[in-house]
Amino acid sequence: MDPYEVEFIGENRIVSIIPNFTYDKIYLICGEFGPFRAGLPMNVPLWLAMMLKQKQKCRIVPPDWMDLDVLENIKEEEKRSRFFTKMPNEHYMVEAKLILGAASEDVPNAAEIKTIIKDIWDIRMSKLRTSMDALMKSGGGYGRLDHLTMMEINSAKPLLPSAMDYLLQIQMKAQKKVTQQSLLNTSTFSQSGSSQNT
Amino acid sequence: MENSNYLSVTDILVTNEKIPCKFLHDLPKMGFLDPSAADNDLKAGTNVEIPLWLAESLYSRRPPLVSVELPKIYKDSYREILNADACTVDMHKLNQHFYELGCYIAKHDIKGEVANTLINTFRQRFRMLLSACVSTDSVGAIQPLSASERQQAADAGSTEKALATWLQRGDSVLTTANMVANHRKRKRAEMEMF
Amino acid sequence: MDLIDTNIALSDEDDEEEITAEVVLKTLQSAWQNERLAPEILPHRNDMVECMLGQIQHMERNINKLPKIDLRASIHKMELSRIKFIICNYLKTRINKIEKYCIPILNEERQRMETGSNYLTPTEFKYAQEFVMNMENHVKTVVLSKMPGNMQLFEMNKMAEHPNLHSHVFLKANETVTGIVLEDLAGEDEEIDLEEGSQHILQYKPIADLIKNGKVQLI
Amino acid sequence: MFAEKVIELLKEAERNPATIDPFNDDKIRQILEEMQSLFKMNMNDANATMENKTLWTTVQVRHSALERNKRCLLAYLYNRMNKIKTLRWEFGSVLPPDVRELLSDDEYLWFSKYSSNLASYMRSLGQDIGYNGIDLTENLKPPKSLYIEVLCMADYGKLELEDGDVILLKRNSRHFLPTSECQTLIRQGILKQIT
Repeated sequence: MDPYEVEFIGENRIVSIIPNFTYDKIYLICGEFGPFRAGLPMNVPLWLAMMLKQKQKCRIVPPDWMDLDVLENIKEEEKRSRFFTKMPNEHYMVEAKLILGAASEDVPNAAEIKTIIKDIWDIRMSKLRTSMDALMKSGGGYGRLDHLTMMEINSAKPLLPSAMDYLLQIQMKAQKKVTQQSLLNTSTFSQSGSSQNT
Repeated sequence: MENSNYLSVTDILVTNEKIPCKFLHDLPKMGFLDPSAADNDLKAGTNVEIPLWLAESLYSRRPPLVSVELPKIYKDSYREILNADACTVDMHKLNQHFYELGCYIAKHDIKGEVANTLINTFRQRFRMLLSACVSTDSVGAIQPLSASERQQAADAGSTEKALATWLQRGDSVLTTANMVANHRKRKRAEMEMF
Repeated sequence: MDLIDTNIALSDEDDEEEITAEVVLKTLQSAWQNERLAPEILPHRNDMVECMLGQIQHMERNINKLPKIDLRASIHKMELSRIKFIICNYLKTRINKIEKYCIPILNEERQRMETGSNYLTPTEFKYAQEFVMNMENHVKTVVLSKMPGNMQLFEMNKMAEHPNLHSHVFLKANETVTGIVLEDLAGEDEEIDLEEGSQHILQYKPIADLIKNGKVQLI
Repeated sequence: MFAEKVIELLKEAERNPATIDPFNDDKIRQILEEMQSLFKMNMNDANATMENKTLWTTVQVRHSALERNKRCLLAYLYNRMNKIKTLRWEFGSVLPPDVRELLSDDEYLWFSKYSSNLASYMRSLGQDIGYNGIDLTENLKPPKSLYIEVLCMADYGKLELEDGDVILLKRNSRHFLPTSECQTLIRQGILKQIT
């Protein structure tokens, strides 16, 4: 998938905004949102939040996790742990990129937050590469990847699955025939064995 | 694998590689298959290098018309190098279709060592693919890869690039379709030649 | 103003169940995601597609009643174009697979039709048939008919391209599933459990049915 | 060696994976001739196997070569068909003359049949509920905004928008248009999105 398609999926997440206009509830196919009360926080899908922000119709309320202390902890833990730690949400990078891109003035310490999120991303990406290599070395047939977000998983495509496919193909084509052949050999041996018995 | 390879150009090119065979029967009028002989006929027992597709087809006849020998790159001395450190080998020089050809050859290797070498080699070299797709010196990183490894590294490279673009910029831009753009480019190049 | 009916009656022969447009959209989105990521063609969800198309149509009519620069109109239009993207991409992904694997898909579909468990919509089926026929005619005219007599056959089995069911996919378990057997070529099969919410990369084949019954989601 | 011409043909096609080359009529004719002559030799030798049994192996070698030639020719055609499909999705149902002339007459016929099969499939979409069909060559990317700014790359002429407005697309003119209505023109290289 294209990163923009993953972003598209992530844009369905609900975020909080403060509209600067007042309006009735809106009935969308993906659910009902509103009523819009100027100055009062409310929930909308991320794509709608971005659209309203572009039209300067709202401020974005930064998600709880977009906070220096919280992120500092995540980063420390990510560094410490051999495994992937659980991220604040499945689309943290999409949320971060969109909100910090279009509404950095709504996020306190936006510049620092941007840096620290990028640090976390980089730590996780390099961990991902190490674990991909480990997976291939250890067998390359199966892997468990809890806590990886969709954008991170997407970054391993097509390399990891295609390398696993390729490895399996070599095994099937090269090894299987050998097994078949060695089976043939064993059966010949047992035949000769049985002929000795008679 | 199911028979999905019939129309694959890659498989056709792989099966075009020449491999050493020994003919087990006389072949009248086929002397030209052996460039070193002037005879009109090919005699049983002759060793000749023929394309893999022909070898496969003649080997599968009952009784087989040829026996297939291991090409030297799958023999002990090469396998030792590969098993020691596969990442030092320049596959492009050794054989671009090292793995694919090896898969065909493996069945003629009763001991099954070729299969193991192929598997180990690919597992070891996976880290070369990982670094090729982020390397700044992409030419240097791609150079020693086999054709299929290059393809995988190139695909991974385009993911890497798409992700980098996504991280850097805002909206996705609608662009000209691929073939359209390439035909335009080609047309321009052709016009500039005149 | 209420622009949509939030409750949609999906007539499914005898039992009529009411589901909301929101649920239909969610189902469609997950069908799209699975179709994008699965190697083989999945059972069609034409019910969801048509239901969404109906919603879009209804909504578009209502939007036209709103003033052009109305904020609500833009919001609805944006949502509609998001849904249209999913529908188009979903249908196009299916068409691409139908073309690529046309011969085995048609063969399997003919068997499935006997049991009423078809994967293709009637129009997709028609499209596939025509596609294979055109391909066969083309290669016959251009080369096969000019070959020596015993070479002229259009060999369906050889021309067939098959999806690689052994290819590896990423998935997330929607509910806990136990006892998935991972085949090992050396004969040492391994059994794993997929706990709810856990994520894995494994071969498509052993989990193909779990995708079709919604127990896992490809990611 | 047998079946060498056909390899040249395939290698030629591999060299430009992103464009389509002119249909190589001449080489295909040569390959078909090679097949006919292999077949003729085989007929003769097959008849002679009564006296000389060893000829049978020779016949099998030639038969393998015939099969190989057949496979390669089919692969050549098949790979071109895939490219021609892409042409339909990217250029639309009318090909520019310079692209059209790269196809053989039979291929162009195949293109037209492919195109009309696709068109009738797309027309059938949603018909049960009163749609005039859905164009699957549109909505290719996740939507980001309803309107975009575009630069016109060619003298295209008039474009009528859904709301009835008519605009004139001239080379180097700039417009602010509904995304949904200029996607196809962007894909065809007539408009370019400005960012």
